[in-house]
Amino acid sequence: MTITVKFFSLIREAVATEQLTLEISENLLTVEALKAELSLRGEAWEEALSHPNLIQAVNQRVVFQEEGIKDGDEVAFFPPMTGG
Amino acid sequence: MTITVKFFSLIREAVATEQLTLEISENLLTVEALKAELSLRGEAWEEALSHPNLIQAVNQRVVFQEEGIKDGDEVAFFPPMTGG
Amino acid sequence: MLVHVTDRAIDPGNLAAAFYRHHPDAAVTTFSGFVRDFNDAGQVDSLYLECYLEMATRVLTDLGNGAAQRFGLRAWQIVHRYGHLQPSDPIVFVATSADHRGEAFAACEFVMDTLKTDAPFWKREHYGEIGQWVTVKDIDKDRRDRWSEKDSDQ
Amino acid sequence: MLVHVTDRAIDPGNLAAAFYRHHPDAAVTTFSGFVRDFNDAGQVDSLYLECYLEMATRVLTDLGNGAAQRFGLRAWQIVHRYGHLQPSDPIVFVATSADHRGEAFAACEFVMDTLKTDAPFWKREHYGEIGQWVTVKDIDKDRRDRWSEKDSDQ
Repeated sequence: MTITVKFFSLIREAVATEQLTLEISENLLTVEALKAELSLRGEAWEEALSHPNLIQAVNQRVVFQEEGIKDGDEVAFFPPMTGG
Repeated sequence: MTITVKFFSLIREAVATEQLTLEISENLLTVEALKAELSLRGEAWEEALSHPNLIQAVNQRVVFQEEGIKDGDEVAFFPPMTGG
Repeated sequence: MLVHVTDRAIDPGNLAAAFYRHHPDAAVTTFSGFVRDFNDAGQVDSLYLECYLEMATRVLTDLGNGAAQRFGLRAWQIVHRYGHLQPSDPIVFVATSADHRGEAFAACEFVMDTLKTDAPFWKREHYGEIGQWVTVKDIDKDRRDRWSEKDSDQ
Repeated sequence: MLVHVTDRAIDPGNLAAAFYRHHPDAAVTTFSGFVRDFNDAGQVDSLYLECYLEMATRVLTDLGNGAAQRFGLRAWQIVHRYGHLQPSDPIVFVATSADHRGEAFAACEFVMDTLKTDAPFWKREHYGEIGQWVTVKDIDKDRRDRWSEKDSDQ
């Protein structure tokens, strides 16, 4: 299945990536599993994605990392928001 | 001494008077005494000026009826305010 | 002009635009109240707002200065209409600016809550041939008193 | 447009003027936040506001609709800037209207408190050659949490 992954702010800088389009196996069922998979890309990835304040969103909604992923989903990783 | 007395809203209507310029004796030392003096003008005056919610101001500041009056003062009587 | 009490129409849009332009402080709040076309009894056709003009200007000036000191405002403005008004006409405009939004919001609401019961205006609502002076609402007294309780806490 | 997220300059004066004109409801509140030229560390020369655009529009729309339902609003609007900004540039504009001022004020403040921590924007402040991501302030978390406590009281 195909998903889009986006990174913002500090996390974007740490992994030097704004957006990925990923072909992933059907076994990758949750955000948590996706994080583990992406962490294999190197130390910077592992560190950024294990940050205790990391926020994850699926299809533009903030979710717990146990949230499921399905084909076509948009997943995003970012630090706490500072709008307004 | 000379004072100005103003009436607003319900009180103005009850006494059918917007404003008075009064020559009063030096003995009329307080707002309370002025109210007693004006109440002699008739039942409508007595009733309006004895209203439990009556507010009095001297020189545009809300005061207790024990407040003193001096030459040139502006005294006003009105019901609770409903601005905004 | 910090305080303006007038029997001419007021335009909160223009007032807000000017205030925002002149005071781009970190946090800027504006409020405007408009004549309702309803009250507890039903339809309201028009409103007469009586005013003790000299005292109104004085009370609103003291109120704005007090709010500025209490909430650390950078700027403020209060504009109040009196005279004959129709439903949807603006009655009052208040603007406050501060370094933080909590202060800007609180000051704006404090000014509104206080002027409702402390500024010398009296509303008379008209429905057809009937006119009736508006009495002070308990909620307005309660809202006013919230701020006094905070005073005594300090 | 109820929600507008844009990298073009926004004009809270014009926005307020239009909102007041179209929604002369009994009680109308507007708020605008502007870029500070200072922070805890000193001077700020410019601000970069990063945005997750699709999510921002969605979060702000949900937030406005939620506020409308919770506070019984008659109308609301949220406009948020992103991109490169200078001190005194407007960042955000929020307007709310209701039958009573308590609801209009509370809704406007609720929207501001919530979007500070829940809308996907990230501030990076620049001073000279130095740039630094702004971290969430405890006061912003506390202000956000005030509204959740009220939720659970109900």
